[in-house]
This record gives sequence, C-alpha cells and structure tokens, in this order.
Amino acid sequence: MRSGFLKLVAENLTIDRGGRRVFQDLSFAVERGEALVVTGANGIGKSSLLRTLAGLVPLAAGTLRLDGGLPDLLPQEQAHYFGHQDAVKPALSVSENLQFWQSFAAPCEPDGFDGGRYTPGEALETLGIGHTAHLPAAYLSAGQRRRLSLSRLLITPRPIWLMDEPTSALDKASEQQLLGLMNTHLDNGGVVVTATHTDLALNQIRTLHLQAGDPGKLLQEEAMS
Amino acid sequence: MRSGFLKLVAENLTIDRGGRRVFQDLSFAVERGEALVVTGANGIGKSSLLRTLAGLVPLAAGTLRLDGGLPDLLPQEQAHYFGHQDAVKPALSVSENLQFWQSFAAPCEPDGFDGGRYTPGEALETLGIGHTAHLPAAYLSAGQRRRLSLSRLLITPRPIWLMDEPTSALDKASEQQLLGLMNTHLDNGGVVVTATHTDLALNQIRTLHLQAGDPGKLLQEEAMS
Amino acid sequence: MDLGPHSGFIIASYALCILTVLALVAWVRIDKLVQDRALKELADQGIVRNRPDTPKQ
Amino acid sequence: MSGWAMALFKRDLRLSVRIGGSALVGVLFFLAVVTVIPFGVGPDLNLLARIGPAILWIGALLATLLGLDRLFQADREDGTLDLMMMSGRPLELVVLVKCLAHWIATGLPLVVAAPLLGVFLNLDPVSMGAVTATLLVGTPALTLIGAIGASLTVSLRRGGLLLAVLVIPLAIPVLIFGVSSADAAIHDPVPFLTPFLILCALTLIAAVVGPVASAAALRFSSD
Amino acid sequence: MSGWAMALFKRDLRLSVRIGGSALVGVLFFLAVVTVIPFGVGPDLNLLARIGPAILWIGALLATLLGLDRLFQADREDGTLDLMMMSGRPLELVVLVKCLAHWIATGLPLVVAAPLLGVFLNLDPVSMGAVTATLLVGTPALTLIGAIGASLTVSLRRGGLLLAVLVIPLAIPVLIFGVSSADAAIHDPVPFLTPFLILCALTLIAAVVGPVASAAALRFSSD
Amino acid sequence: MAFWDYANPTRFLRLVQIVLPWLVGLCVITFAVGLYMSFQAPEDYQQGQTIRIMYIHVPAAWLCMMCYTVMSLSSIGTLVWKHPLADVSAKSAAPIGAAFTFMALLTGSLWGKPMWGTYWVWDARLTSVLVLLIMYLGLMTLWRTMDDPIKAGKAAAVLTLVGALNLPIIKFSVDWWNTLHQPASVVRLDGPTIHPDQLWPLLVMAIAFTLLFLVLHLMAMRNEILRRRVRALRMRAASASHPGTAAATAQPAE
Ligand code: HEM
Ligand SMILES: Nc1ncnc2c1ncn2[C@@H]1O[C@H](COP(=O)(O)OP(=O)(O)OP(=O)(O)O)[C@@H](O)[C@H]1O
Ligand SMILES: Nc1ncnc2c1ncn2[C@@H]1O[C@H](COP(=O)(O)OP(=O)(O)OP(=O)(O)O)[C@@H](O)[C@H]1O
Ligand SMILES: [Mg+2]
Ligand SMILES: [Mg+2]
Repeated sequence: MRSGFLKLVAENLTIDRGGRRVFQDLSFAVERGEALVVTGANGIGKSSLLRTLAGLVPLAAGTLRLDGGLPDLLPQEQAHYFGHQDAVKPALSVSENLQFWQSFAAPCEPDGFDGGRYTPGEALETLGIGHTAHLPAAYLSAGQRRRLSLSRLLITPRPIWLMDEPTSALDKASEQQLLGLMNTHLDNGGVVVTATHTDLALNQIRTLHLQAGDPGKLLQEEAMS
Repeated sequence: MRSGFLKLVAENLTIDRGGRRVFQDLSFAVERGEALVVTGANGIGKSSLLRTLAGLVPLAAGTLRLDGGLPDLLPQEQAHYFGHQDAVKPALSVSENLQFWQSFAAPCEPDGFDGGRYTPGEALETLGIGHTAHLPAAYLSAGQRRRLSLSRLLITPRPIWLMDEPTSALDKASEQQLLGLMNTHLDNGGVVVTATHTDLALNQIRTLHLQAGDPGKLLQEEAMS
Repeated sequence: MDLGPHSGFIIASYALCILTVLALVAWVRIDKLVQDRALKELADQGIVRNRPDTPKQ
Repeated sequence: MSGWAMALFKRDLRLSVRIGGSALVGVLFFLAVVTVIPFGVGPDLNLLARIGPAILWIGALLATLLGLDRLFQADREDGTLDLMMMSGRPLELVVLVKCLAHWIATGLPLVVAAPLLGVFLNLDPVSMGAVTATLLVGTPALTLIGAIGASLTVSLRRGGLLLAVLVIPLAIPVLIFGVSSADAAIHDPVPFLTPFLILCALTLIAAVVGPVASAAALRFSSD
Repeated sequence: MSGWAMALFKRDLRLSVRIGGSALVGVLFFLAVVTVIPFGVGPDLNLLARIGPAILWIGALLATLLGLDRLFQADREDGTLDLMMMSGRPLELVVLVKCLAHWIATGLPLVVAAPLLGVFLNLDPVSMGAVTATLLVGTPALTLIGAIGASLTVSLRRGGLLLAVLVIPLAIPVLIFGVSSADAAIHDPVPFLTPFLILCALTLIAAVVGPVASAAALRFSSD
Repeated sequence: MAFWDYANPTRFLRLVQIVLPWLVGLCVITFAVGLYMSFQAPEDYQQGQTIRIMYIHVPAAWLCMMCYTVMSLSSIGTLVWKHPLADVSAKSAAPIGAAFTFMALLTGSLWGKPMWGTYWVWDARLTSVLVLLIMYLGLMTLWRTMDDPIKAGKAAAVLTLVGALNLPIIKFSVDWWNTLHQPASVVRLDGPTIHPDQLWPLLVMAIAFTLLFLVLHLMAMRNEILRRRVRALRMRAASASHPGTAAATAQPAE
C-alpha cells in the first residue's frame, strides 16, 4: 500500500436531517489510495454521510478536513460526487454535456495525486459510449446516461470520489468497468468513499458499517485488505 | 406444480418507445403459480415489457390476453403494477394512503385464485409497518415507503403481479420478506412477472432473457425448477 | 351613549376587531390542544423525549 | 357518488388542504394580481370601478389556470396516475371527480374572495354580487377546460405557463360571457339573464368535453 | 466573462432555446394576457390606449415571474445544482450568469414583442417606444428579483404560482417606476428621465440583492 | 441569568409558563382601561364620533409594522446566529402580524367610508399596508408549503429580510405615486400635535395592543415548539419499532 499525504479526516460528524438526528459523533479518516465503503441498512444514513462529505448537507457538529489538499479550497471543492442523479441534460448532446462540466468544474490536483486528465472524447471512449458523442443525451438508455455521468469524474481531476450506490442500475459488464476505473483512481493516489448494498471488488478497502444503536456508539469500523 | 386455468398469454408483442422499436415479436405465456423473471442488460426493454403488460405502453403489434380471467375486464385491470414509483402521498397518513387504494382499485378474484383479502391494518402488520399507520407517510424511510406501496398488492386481490426490480433499494431483510409474499401469491394461484438484475428465490420460475440481436429475434425462454 | 350618524361604522370596526382577536386566540388555543393531544398520543405509545434539557440542534 | 369516487374526492380534497394550502396560494395570487393592476392603471377609482369586473375575471382566470398544472402532474410523478389507469374505473369520471375536488379547494375560495377584492376596486354592491355570481357559475368551466391543458402538459415539467397559453384561447368564451353578464347586471338596460344562461350552458358543455378530452390526453401520455 | 461563466451562459442559453422554446411560451403568455384584457375591458380604443402601457407592463411582469419557476428547479431535480455548489465557483456569480442567460432567452423576446402588442392596444409610436425602453431596462430587474423567489421555491414542485405570490410585492417598485416613466414620456409635462433613472437604479440594486439573496437561499435549500 | 440561556426551548417553555398568566392579566386590564378611556374621550371637532375608530386603528397599524420588525430581527437571528428559537419566533409572529394588518385595513376602510366617502383609495399608505399584508400571507404560505421546518425557516428568513429592504422602498415609491392619508401626528420630531384627551386613550390602547401581541406571540411560539416536538417524536415513532431500518441514532433534533 502506497502511503501518501492526502487524507480525508472526519471528526465527530453529527448530522440532522428534517429535524431528526441521523447520526452522531462519527469519526473516520481515509488516506490516499484507500476506498472507504459505507454499508448499513436502508435509511441508516449512508447517503446522508456522502452528501455531508460533499458539503451538501450542513454539519450539525464536528469537523471535516482534507489534509494535504489544496489549502484554499474546501474539501467538497476537491471532490466529485456521483449520486443517484445523473446531472445529464437530455436536450444537450453527449459531448456538450461533458464539455460544460469540463469548463465549469474547477480541477484540483494536489501533490501526490495524478488525475489522469482525460479529454472528453477519450473519457467517452474509455466508457464505451464514444459513438454517442453527437447524439442528444435524451437518446441514451439509463445505463448509458450513468456512464456519461461517470465520465465527468475522468475529465476534471479531483482527488476524492464520493459515490452513492455507483453500481445501481448497471448491468454486470458495466459494473466491472466501473470497478476498474475506481481502482485506477485509487492507484493514482485518489480517495474513494462509496455507499453500497453489494460487495465491491476494490483494492484497498476500509469498511464503515453504520448500524442503529445507542446514541453515541453506533459504528464499527474495520480495516480490511 | 399445480396447474390451473389462469394464463397470461402474450403473442408477438412489438413495442415502440420514443419512436424506436424496443422489441419485436415477443411471445410467452405464464400460468397460475408461475413467476416469469425477465432479465437482460440495461436498456434492453425489461421495464418496457412490464409497462406494456400493465397497459401503460401501447402495443405496436401483437396481442395480450388473460385466459381464465374475468371476461369483462382488460388484463391490466386484473393486475397490480409495482414499479420504481411508490404512488405514496406524503401528506396523507399511512392508513389513509392504503384506504384510498382499497376503495379505489377494483378487486378481481377469478376462479382458482385466492387473493387472501387482507384488511389495511393486517397488510401493514404483515409488512412490519403497522406501528406507522397513523403517521403521515412523509415520515417513512425509503424502505418503509416501498413496503407501504407493496401493501397495496395485499389489500386488493388481483391475480397478476407485475414487479419492476422489486428488490431495488431494499436491504437484505426486507428482500426476504418480499420474496416470501411473492411465493405466497404464487401458491394462492397468482401469476408474477418481474424484471430484475439479481437472482430471486421464487418457487416456480421461468426466465425470459432479453438480449440484443438481429432486429428480428432476441429471446431465449427456459423453464427452470 | 350616542355615537352619532356613523355609529354603524364604529360598532362594526370594534366588533370586527374583537372578532379577529378572538379568532387569533382561538387559533393559539386550539393549536395548543392539538399539539398536546398529539404529544399525549405519542406518550401513550411510550414515545417521549429522552433529552429533556439539551438544547435543540 | 359511488364509493370509489367518494374516496377519490375526499383524498384530493385532503391533499389540497394539507399540501401548503393550495387554496391559499390561488387566492393570494388573485389578491396580488388585483393589487398590482392599480399600480399599472393608476389609482383612478372611476376607471377601476369600470374595469373592475374585468379585472376580477381576468385575475380568477389566471389564478385558476396557473394553479391547474399540478392537477395530474403530482399523480403522474409518483406513479399514481399509472395505477389509476389500471384501476378499472372510467378515466373520464376520475377526471371529473378530480376537477370537482380541485374546484372546491381552489376555485370556490376565489369566488368567496371576489367580493372582498371588489372593495379595493370600488365596486358597488350590485356589481359585486353580479361578479360573484358569474364567477361561481363560470370558474368550474375554467377548471374543466383547464383540465384538458393539464393533461396535455402532464408529462412536461414546465407546465404552468404552457398550460395557460394552451387553455386561454379555449377559455375566452367563458371570460366574455362572464364579464358581459356581470356588466349587464350593472348597466340596467341590457338583460343579465341571457349571457348568464349562456355562461351556465358553457359550464355544462365544459363538464362533458373537458373530462372526455382530458381522459383521452392522459391515455395517450401514459408511457 | 471568464471561461466557466461563458460555458454556463452558453449552456443555459442553449437549453432555453432547445427545451420547448421557453422563450416562445413566455411571449405567447404575454400575448395571451394582452389579448385577453380587451375581451374583459371591452373594445374602447381610447381606454385601451390609456391603460396600454400598464397592460404591457403587467403582462411582462406576469410572464417573467411565472416563467422563472424552472430557473433552478430543473438543475436541482437532475442533481446539477448539487454539482454546481461543489464546483468551486462563487454561487452568486453562477446565479447572476443564469439570470442573464434566462433574461436573454425569455425577457428580451418580451421586450421585442412589446411594440407589436402595442399595436393591438392602439398605442402611438411615442408611447410604444417609451414602454419598450422601460421594459428593456426594467425586465432584468424582474428576472433578478424573481430569482430570489425561484431559489426559495426550488425544492417545491408547485413553484410557479407561489413564486409569483412571493415576488410580486418585491417587484412593485419596479412596476411603479416602469409604468410611471412610460406614462411620463406620453404626457409631456412630467419629466421622463427621473422615474427612468430610478428604474435603472432599481435594476442595479436588484443585480446585487437578487443574486446574493438567491445564492443564500440555494445554499440553505441544499440537502 | 443571561438572555442567551433562554436559547433552550425547554427553558423557554418554562419561562412562558411563569410569565404568561401575568401578561394575560395585565393585557386584559389595559384593554379594559383603554376601551373605557376611548369611549370617554371627547369627540373630534372634525371627525366627530368616528375618532373612536382611531383608538383601534392606529395601534393596529403600529403593531403590524412592529410585528414585521420582530420578524426581521428574528430572521437575522436565524441566519446569522442560528439561534434555535429565532425561526420559531419569526414563524409564529407572521399570522399575528397578518391579523393586525388585517385589522388596520379593516378599521381604516370603515373609517374611510364616512371620512373620504369610500372604503378604499389607492393611496400611498393604504397601498403599502396592503402590500405588507400580501407579504405576510406569502411568508405564511412559504412556511406551510415546506415540510422541513428548519429549511422553511431559513428560506422564510431570506425572504423576510429582502422584504424588509423592500418595505421602505415601497413606502417611498408609493408616496411618490399617490398620497391622501393623514400625515404623522403622534410620532413627530416637534412633538405630538393631537390633543392630550385623545392622545392618552390612544397610548393606553397602544400598550394594550402591544401586550396582546406579546401574549399571542409567546403562546404561538410555545405551540410551534410543541409542534416540532411532535414532528420529531413522530419521526422517531416511524422507525422506533424497527431498529433495522432506523437511523443510526433515532434522536430528535428538537
Ligand atoms: C384602509 C385604510 C387605512 C390604512 C391601511 C391605514 C394605515 C395606517 C397606518 C399604517 C398608520 C400608522 C402610520 C404611522 O404611524 O407611521 C395609520 C395611522 C393613522 N391613520 Fe390610517 N389607515 C387607513 C385609513 C385611515 C382613515 C380613513 C383615517 C382617517 C380619516 C386614518 C387616520 C389615521 C390617523 C389619524 C393615524 C395616526 C397618524 C399618526 O398620528 O401618526 N387612517 N394608518
Ligand atoms: N432530504 C431529506 N430530508 C429529510 N430527511 C431525510 C432526507 N433524506 C433522507 N432523510 C432521512 O435521513 C435518514 C438517512 O437517510 P439516507 O438516505 O442517508 O439513508 P441510506 O443509508 O442512504 O439508505 P438507503 O440504503 O435506502 O439508500 C433517513 O431516516 C431518512 O428518512
Ligand atoms: N419513457 C420513454 N420514452 C422513450 N423511450 C424510452 C422510455 N423509457 C425507456 N425508453 C427506451 O426504451 C428502451 C428500453 O428501456 P427500458 O427502460 O425498458 O430498459 P430496461 O431493460 O428496463 O433497462 P434497465 O435495466 O436499465 O431498467 C431503452 O432504449 C430506452 O432508451
Ligand atoms: Mg442511500
Ligand atoms: Mg428498467
């Protein structure tokens, strides 16, 4: 395991959603090259955790920081979020969709992370939807849309990938391809945090299993290889 | 295998969606007590097939009939559709939601099918959300909403269940419960048609595997177990 | 008491104001009853607040 | 009303009342439009009294049509509409019942608010009564005609404005006879009853054409 | 404009043009409102000419506000808004650029259509010019103020009507000075420039307050 | 004890419990005195007996503006200090403010008919009060429409503050537009110009209205806090019996 400087540190995270406490005092750290896999039953707070890391749900308490990242950027500005929604505009063509995100999202390549720097065309080819580049995104099937959404992560280098059930709605073949990309990202020195209901074949996995419990103690964290 | 009269017969189904042919000349038949599991890659047309059976997507060609059903009802009026959307109104209480569907959807019990006839209260208890009966449905978690949606199938007896990725977004425990209900329905003489990406442990399975091929033909049908 | 030629307007404005105030009072009182009943219903199910003194948030 | 229709009616009424007071939003919009017009037209009370019935009718027309976009959309988005089509109940009746519930929740409050707003427009009691009566008879027609637009735009996210554009041409006869019977009541020589009866007839026609056309559009839009 | 802003601007413009011609719907609504008013008010040409600028302004106000509900909603529903907040670009500027693109796609067509509609209302060339000029300067303010309403209602499905209700009170000063400078241009004695300059000032204020308040509301609504 | 310590809803409820009876008593007494005085006051040489409407009209008008001020301050509390009671205060003030605005409009129109010959004119002050009413009602709708009270509170706070900026603008622009209403005669730099016999009942009624506002506001805030408790507890009830599907800690935030 390559050990580097980049490290996403969460301390005593507490989140309220809809006036209700989702979890309390959750702490963990993920280093470069590592994938944190968040598991747990329905409604336990996996998506909420990822959205918190993405800066989309406000913290009720606790701190979140990225050691070794660019100092003048917030952690979420150095992260990609790949959730249930595709952020694909059906009225734009596939390459227009992608080009917009390339110009719009600020890239971020801290020391020790090598983002790969795909061009939009290469990214689409890599994901096997190069032939659709000039079609309106409305013509894509659900799986193709998801792959288009994924190519966003390739064209703008950012060290942290937050992925909420990334394999959902994908068939087996597409799932393998996705895992390959995630492993490459880890090898490049990136960090992956993913919530899932299935087992993912990633290189360096740490599991964060959320489960209902007494207030206060609610997580088991185990390091697996 | 109990063999009965009830039989859902599809002949030469052809479906166009968004101006594109999804599939052509698809024929199959499912008898009472049998589950037809539709599999295939993303975007191949599983959901489209189910929505066609539900009468929601018009047929471009082919016929669809229910032998042994009530003669003055269309096949879809004798079927339940359980898809990605829950049809749950957050502003109504759980029991108000359910009572509405009980009064609204016409029941249908042809010979040889025994629908069980749950009351709303019993259905909620069976699915383990009885304690939420008087709460607004807005307070339910995603999994609970899905179970509420499922209880619709129990209170109005109808012989055909059309289920599109029924286990999606469910954790393992809820999935088992759902499979139990589906098996009971089959034992009662019902028919289940379901699209899925995972393996389902149902009693009497026939698999319909859709796959892209020549524009003409694309299915293998195999009877298992 | 003689309220002059425009007594109707004066009485109407006082009466309608009193009505409005009464409506406001009824609103807060009924609302209180509703919430109390809901809390009691929940308490009967054994669901009570377990952090009586911690500030919210 | 048979059991299922009653259940649907009650459900829709409950939903309108509970979801952020749709009724309130409609009436507020009505109030806002009526308030805004004098800012444009100027504070001349005679002028306002003269165009008062028109303002109230146009306000009610816009409030009704713009509030209709969720009539079927909410049910479509969460899959309820699919199930309604499979329910074995005649879709035309379903539409009619939904329109009725919607009118009671949002149209009736407009009718009730009209006399109050009439005060701002310096309407005398007779015109106020006349406008209210015409609105009472005419707004159901607007809802029923609007339902056609609502089902045509059910699958489009950006319903409100488009719906209004589609339906306003259809609603113009209602507006004309509504305003003219209100005006007739004010200016004695013209008989009030003729345009008013025509207005009633329009509502009855809308009660047939609206649900039938709307149900057809809904069937085509299912997918 | 820096690269990302230009990319955003182009994208929003493209989307407005491609998706069911939002511009067209806005103009059609404007047209519908302006044509409906004579049906209500009656065909008195002098009266129409007198209230013409007001009708045009009120029509533009409603068309602008009612067309704004999708300004952020579309982006929120498909998750784009989440990504925008993570993009490392100042949200206030993002809002400003989106408003600009939206105004060009939907506000500008209204301004262009105004003189044509003026013909229906029997406006003379001077008033037509004046109304068009005030609309040109004033409608951006409406869009920018409306953006606040759009971000407040971004998570609510039933945005349109509510947005209008929330925003109309905020837009009243714009309406007052818009109509009064148009009127001033018609009735010579009153100076045109004073209200017109105030209108410009209101637009500038809106260009600051709108994006700031709107961005704040968007941040709070993310979840 | 510092005011800040009452930030805690529970302690606030306790405080309300203690203060409320006294406030209610005081309010009733002031109203009794005020109403008596306002019917004893001499009639106006110009407006005759209708001057009695003033004793409710003017306090209601003052209160409807004060109420918006309270809401604006609370909104700052919500957005800047994230004070847990701030949005409760703002939310429960809105209906009360709307009611006072309604009263001011109502009494004003009823006074306008004998004085001006019409119930309503599109005059600067009247119109801006009407706009204020629309703003109150809009805020109430916004609150009702969003089901998450925390988010609704923040959204409403933004709108309240923008509205607070807008109110003076409306006031001035409308002033410019058309004016008919009385100029200020009580709150003036050179001292009140109305007769003391009329001023005193007015002031007592103003105090009574302020007390009424306080009482209603405290009661409404208490209801709102309870409502949020019910909501939190219900959410917990939804998941309580099923730890498998419950959130990690099923604790109410309230
Ligand atoms: C619907 C109609 C009316 C509304 C909305 C209205 C509104 C107001 C408001 C907001 C104030 C407080 C102003 C301030 O203190 O700055 C006020 C004060 C007052 N109003 Fe009215 N008013 C209305 C009609 C009338 C009428 C018809 C009269 C009498 C002819 C009247 C007489 C007064 C007087 C004497 C004051 C006290 C002014 C002062 O001492 O500051 N109002 N009104
Ligand atoms: N937008 C929201 N507003 C309010 N509460 C929410 C929201 N989203 C989720 N919640 C609540 O937060 C809790 C955690 O939900 P979350 O979506 O994080 O669960 P999850 O672990 O991702 O579940 P799943 O396996 O179903 O995806 C749930 O109790 C849910 O009801
Ligand atoms: N509403 C629609 N309008 C037009 N075309 C559609 C629509 N929904 C799906 N399609 C197209 O129909 C085809 C079949 O889609 P369908 O949703 O049935 O696939 P699926 O087998 O269910 O895939 P998945 O495994 O992703 O659920 C796809 O090519 C898709 O692009
Ligand atoms: Mg999740
Ligand atoms: Mg599918």
